Amino acid sequence: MFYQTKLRSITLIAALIFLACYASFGSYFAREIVVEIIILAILAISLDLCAGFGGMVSLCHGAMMGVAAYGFAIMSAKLGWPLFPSALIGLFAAVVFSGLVGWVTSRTNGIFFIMATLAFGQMAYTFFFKSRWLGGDDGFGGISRFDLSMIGLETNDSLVFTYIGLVILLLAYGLTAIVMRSGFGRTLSGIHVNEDRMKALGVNTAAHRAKAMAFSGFIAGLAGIIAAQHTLYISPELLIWTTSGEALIVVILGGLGTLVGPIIGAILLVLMKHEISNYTDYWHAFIGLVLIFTVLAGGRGVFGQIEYWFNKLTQKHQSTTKPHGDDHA
Amino acid sequence: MVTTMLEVKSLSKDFGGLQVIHDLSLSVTPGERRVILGPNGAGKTTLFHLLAGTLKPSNGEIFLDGQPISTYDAVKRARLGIARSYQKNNLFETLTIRENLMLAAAAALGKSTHMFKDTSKHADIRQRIDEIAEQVFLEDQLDQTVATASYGNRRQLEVGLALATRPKLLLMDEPTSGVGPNMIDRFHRLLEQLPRDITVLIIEHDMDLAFGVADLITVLNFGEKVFEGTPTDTRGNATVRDIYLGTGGDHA
Amino acid sequence: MKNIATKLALVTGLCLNLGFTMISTASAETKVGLLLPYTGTYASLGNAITEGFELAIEEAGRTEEFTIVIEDTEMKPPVGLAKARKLVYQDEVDVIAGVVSSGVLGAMRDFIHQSQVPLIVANAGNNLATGENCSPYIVRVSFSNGQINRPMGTWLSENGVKTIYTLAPDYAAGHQMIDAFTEAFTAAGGEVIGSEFTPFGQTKDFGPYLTNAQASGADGIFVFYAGGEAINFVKQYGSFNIKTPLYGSGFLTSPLYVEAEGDAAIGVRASLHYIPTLDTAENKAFIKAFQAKYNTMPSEYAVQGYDAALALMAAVDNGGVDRATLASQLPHVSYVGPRGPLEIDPATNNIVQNIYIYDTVMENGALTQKIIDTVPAVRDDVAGCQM
Amino acid sequence: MDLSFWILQFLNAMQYSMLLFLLSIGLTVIFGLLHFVNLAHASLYMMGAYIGISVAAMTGSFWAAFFLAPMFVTLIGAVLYFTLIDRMRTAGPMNQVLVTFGLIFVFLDLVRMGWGDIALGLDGPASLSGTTRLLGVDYPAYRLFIIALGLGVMATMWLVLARTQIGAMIRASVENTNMAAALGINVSKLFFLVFCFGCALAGLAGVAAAPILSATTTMGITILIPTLIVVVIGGLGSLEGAIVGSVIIGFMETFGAVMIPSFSAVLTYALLAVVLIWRPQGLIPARG
Repeated sequence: MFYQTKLRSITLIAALIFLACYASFGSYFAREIVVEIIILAILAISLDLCAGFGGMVSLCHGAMMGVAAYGFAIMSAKLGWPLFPSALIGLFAAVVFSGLVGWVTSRTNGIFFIMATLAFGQMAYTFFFKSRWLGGDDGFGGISRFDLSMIGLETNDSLVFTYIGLVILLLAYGLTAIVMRSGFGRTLSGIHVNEDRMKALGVNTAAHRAKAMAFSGFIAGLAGIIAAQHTLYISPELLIWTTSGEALIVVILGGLGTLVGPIIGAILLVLMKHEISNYTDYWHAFIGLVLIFTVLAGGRGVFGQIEYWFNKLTQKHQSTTKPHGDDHA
Repeated sequence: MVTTMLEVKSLSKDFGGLQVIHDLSLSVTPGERRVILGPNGAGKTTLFHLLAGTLKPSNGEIFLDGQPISTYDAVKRARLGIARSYQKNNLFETLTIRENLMLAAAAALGKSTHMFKDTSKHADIRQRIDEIAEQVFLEDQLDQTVATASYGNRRQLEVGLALATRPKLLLMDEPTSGVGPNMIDRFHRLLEQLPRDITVLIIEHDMDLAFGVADLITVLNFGEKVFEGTPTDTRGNATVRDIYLGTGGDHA
Repeated sequence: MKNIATKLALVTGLCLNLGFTMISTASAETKVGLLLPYTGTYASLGNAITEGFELAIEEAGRTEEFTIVIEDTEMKPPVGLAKARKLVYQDEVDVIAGVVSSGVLGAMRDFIHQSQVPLIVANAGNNLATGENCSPYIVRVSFSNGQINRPMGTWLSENGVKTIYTLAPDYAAGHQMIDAFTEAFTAAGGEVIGSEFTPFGQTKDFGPYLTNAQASGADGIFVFYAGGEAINFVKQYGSFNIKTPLYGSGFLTSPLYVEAEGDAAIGVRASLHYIPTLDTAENKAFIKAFQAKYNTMPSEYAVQGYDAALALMAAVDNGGVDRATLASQLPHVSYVGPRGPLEIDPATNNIVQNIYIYDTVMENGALTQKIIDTVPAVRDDVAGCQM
Repeated sequence: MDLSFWILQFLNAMQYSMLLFLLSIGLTVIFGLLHFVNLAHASLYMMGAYIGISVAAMTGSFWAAFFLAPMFVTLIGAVLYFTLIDRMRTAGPMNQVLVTFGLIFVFLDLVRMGWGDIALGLDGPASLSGTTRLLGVDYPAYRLFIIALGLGVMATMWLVLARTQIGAMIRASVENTNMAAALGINVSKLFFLVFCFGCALAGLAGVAAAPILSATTTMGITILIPTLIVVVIGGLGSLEGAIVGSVIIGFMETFGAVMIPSFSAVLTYALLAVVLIWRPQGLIPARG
């Protein structure tokens, strides 16, 4: 179950400050990296909500993000709608898509759930890939960023955009944390731990899981809107299952079921990738080895491990949702 | 006016030809404590599955408070007020006892779909947790993780989870299975202190407990009802002695 | 990767540059960003283009004059754009060269146009990039999807092929290639009697499609496939012993893959903008130099990289010293390269070049290309391009 | 579209089904017995193809590659077993998926380092280079060989499982590992043997597919999804399920490509979704 512990609050703030400093004082490319981290972190938070708390390891989170991005881009760039309503429609589309996937997959568990979400995600990917109106695999451009000039913000300035991204990351985290502390979030954890008993307590677990997916779709959708506005361009690449795979690596690397972990994981993965790719084209192998090592080291992830040591040290018995590797296949 | 809380009419269940429950009828009045007795394999737990909705009957009807519920699934029946404690612990193992009760209380109070308010700060949920903890003697163990709690405490929590939903009808499947005499005493007290607006069906092997709390006793054998009567009548009945006490005398 | 050492040296060089010689921007040096995929499906293309590019600079003895910054696009549009921004804002390059996938080009297009940094496209063939979405800052020295295939459509029809069945992967480039072919073929009097697009990246077995194509009774099958799909397609075509002749975009039997295709490639007739067996002095010299440096035959991709560098050097020679002057000089480049006479069409900024129609043949126990016809100076229409 | 057209397409479907079968049977047996979801199975398939190409290049013989490549792959599998698989057996499917997902990346780059980024081909044996007349159509002999190979492996496995002692042990262990151990079966040795056998089949599939499909660095990842779909549709861990699943996917992809090409890209995903909603445990779930 989720608790916003002091350690988590401090880590969250430290991570945000680090990102803000990195973007402000680093080179131009540092901002690009920070935005990449923000997008990946929000997507990973959304996945952590499903996988870490609900036990639903989804491979369609990229698709959830992509549906929002496409929804936003289609409404604004193709149909000429104003930006904010377009973004809302994008988010709404992601919520509907994720809710539907959640609803039809709610009876499946473990590897079957993974495969079912893979199937729906890939169907969405194929849809956009084949859509010639939307440029197929080449995607389309002409997307603009929110006009915030009335509050004095120039979103086309990369630093301003990065700061806005950080604010949205904080909002995504805050919203997810609040929901995970609510009756809804705790019940989701309960379903993960013992679905049968939850049913016996009168909870419609299938509907609950579907709602959790829909909410997760909303958070993933935020990442999608930022991604579309960041590149001002959109292509089906966003939806492909490996995007979800990458988000999963981030969650595992940072710490499953911690919400802060995904942010740490995203920072580590993106920085690692950029550092290593400066020296070798074979950074995939490195990421693979890091993933293997993380799992072999106990699967708690970097933040999860720190939290584990911290809790041991302080001897304060705080119930934290530890990684559950025991989903029934 | 409804005079029965639970009405079961010619209920049958077979698994691929094997009759587990056969033409069983029951009538339980509101507030009654009904004990179900029977040797292993008599179909007691299956009966609970049928009542709770985790199994579908092959035949027959079930009414709760006058309402036909046979077609409802477990979730819907739970919402109508049927709660169940399990013979084998079926708890939220990785969570604390408080969290377990919190989940049950949130579900019962309709708060499990609330998306924004922190459940641990809900006054009525906290009140419910405290009440139940007191009822099942777990006030001091609330922050212990279930996985590390003692077996007895887990049995208490098993009942606590069911009670936390404030059911109309409580199905208790061998609440004392595997616990020592001290603990049985506790359960005895617990049952006696339960408010009378809860109707209770208990499967119980401890005869002192069973006879002590029961208003009426129903005896099952091979899925059929073979006897029904007061504890005194049951004690004196030869058939019951034969089929139950004769074979199952070495009760836990 | 063979040139990993070079890259490492470059990267370290770059770091030093950034650290200690930030003032060097005013010197005569030209800083060029090479934006290519070095990981993922198109890594081999990225490497080939880099090899060609570096060879041209070395050959000209102008390594001192050009600082090369290498960035990996991973074949992902967002990554490509991010790296392009980095090259422009952080490395402050004067010009960018590269871009393999049309998706990456599409993602970069608006940014390039707005930031007014010249881009020399060394592969991505999307028609729109020198058509509807053209830009004075985007010059293409590789090819356009239409350019490669239109000549083949006309040529086939003129050479007695009346009906054709087409196959291509179901993605944007596949559609552009086939559309261009169909248009030209139909205009010349031919008829496309069947057409299929195969799921891109998923299709492993072309048997069902080949059987379909054969059953259509067409005079020929025209296809566009590249990379691994090209190998699979040609080999499977061969194994089915299909009598209907196979024609295609030259990527189908590119020298890069023809060895893996084996005997099945013999007799496949295709059109391409560069053939290694071109009998010109420029090409022979190029091949000799390429083989000396890399110990392998150059592919059309290597030539595209080579020409990107030649075009850049020509623009510098004509007075290009910074972003603006390079951008204005690049569209006026013309020279004779390994693939023949080249010029940039200032109306579209796409290359004007010969398209070669060739057979793959077995000679002295090795597969090689035999040119059967040359369609000179193929120029794209100004399809909606307004500079 | 005459009869011979459909016969050709039927053979195409068979050929693809058998290739999927060779891959999925190894994956499913490993799952059925070890309860291990080995995503790296697809990487072993890729290793089979690349090693096969190298062996053929060195020896000049396809058959040498055909026999040696599976052995090398088995060796790789054995190393994996002792370094990772064995210790991950009780770690839960989630961790297994993650570790073997990591392995995919490692193998991807190993292949890029060893063989480069350019797609490679492997020539089939000269004796199977032409076409053979069968059921009134000319069909590539090598493809017939793949069909025969698949059917042969299927029949052999059937016989071994039904008739031999080791087959009985495997069946017993699949149904109930604890019971098997109680009966005195050396379960861990059996696990290792079965794992090696699964790896050998993956290598065999790789080298057998190489003459039809080229070897690329992404071949492992692209075959992984269809293989997983076969196994999940059939029922994880179920031998019959793997057979049924490969035949369904093989035929559906082939005839989908012929009859409704514009949907063929999503056909398998749609089928997977439908099966998982309708029968979440697959069509023929394993007992065990």
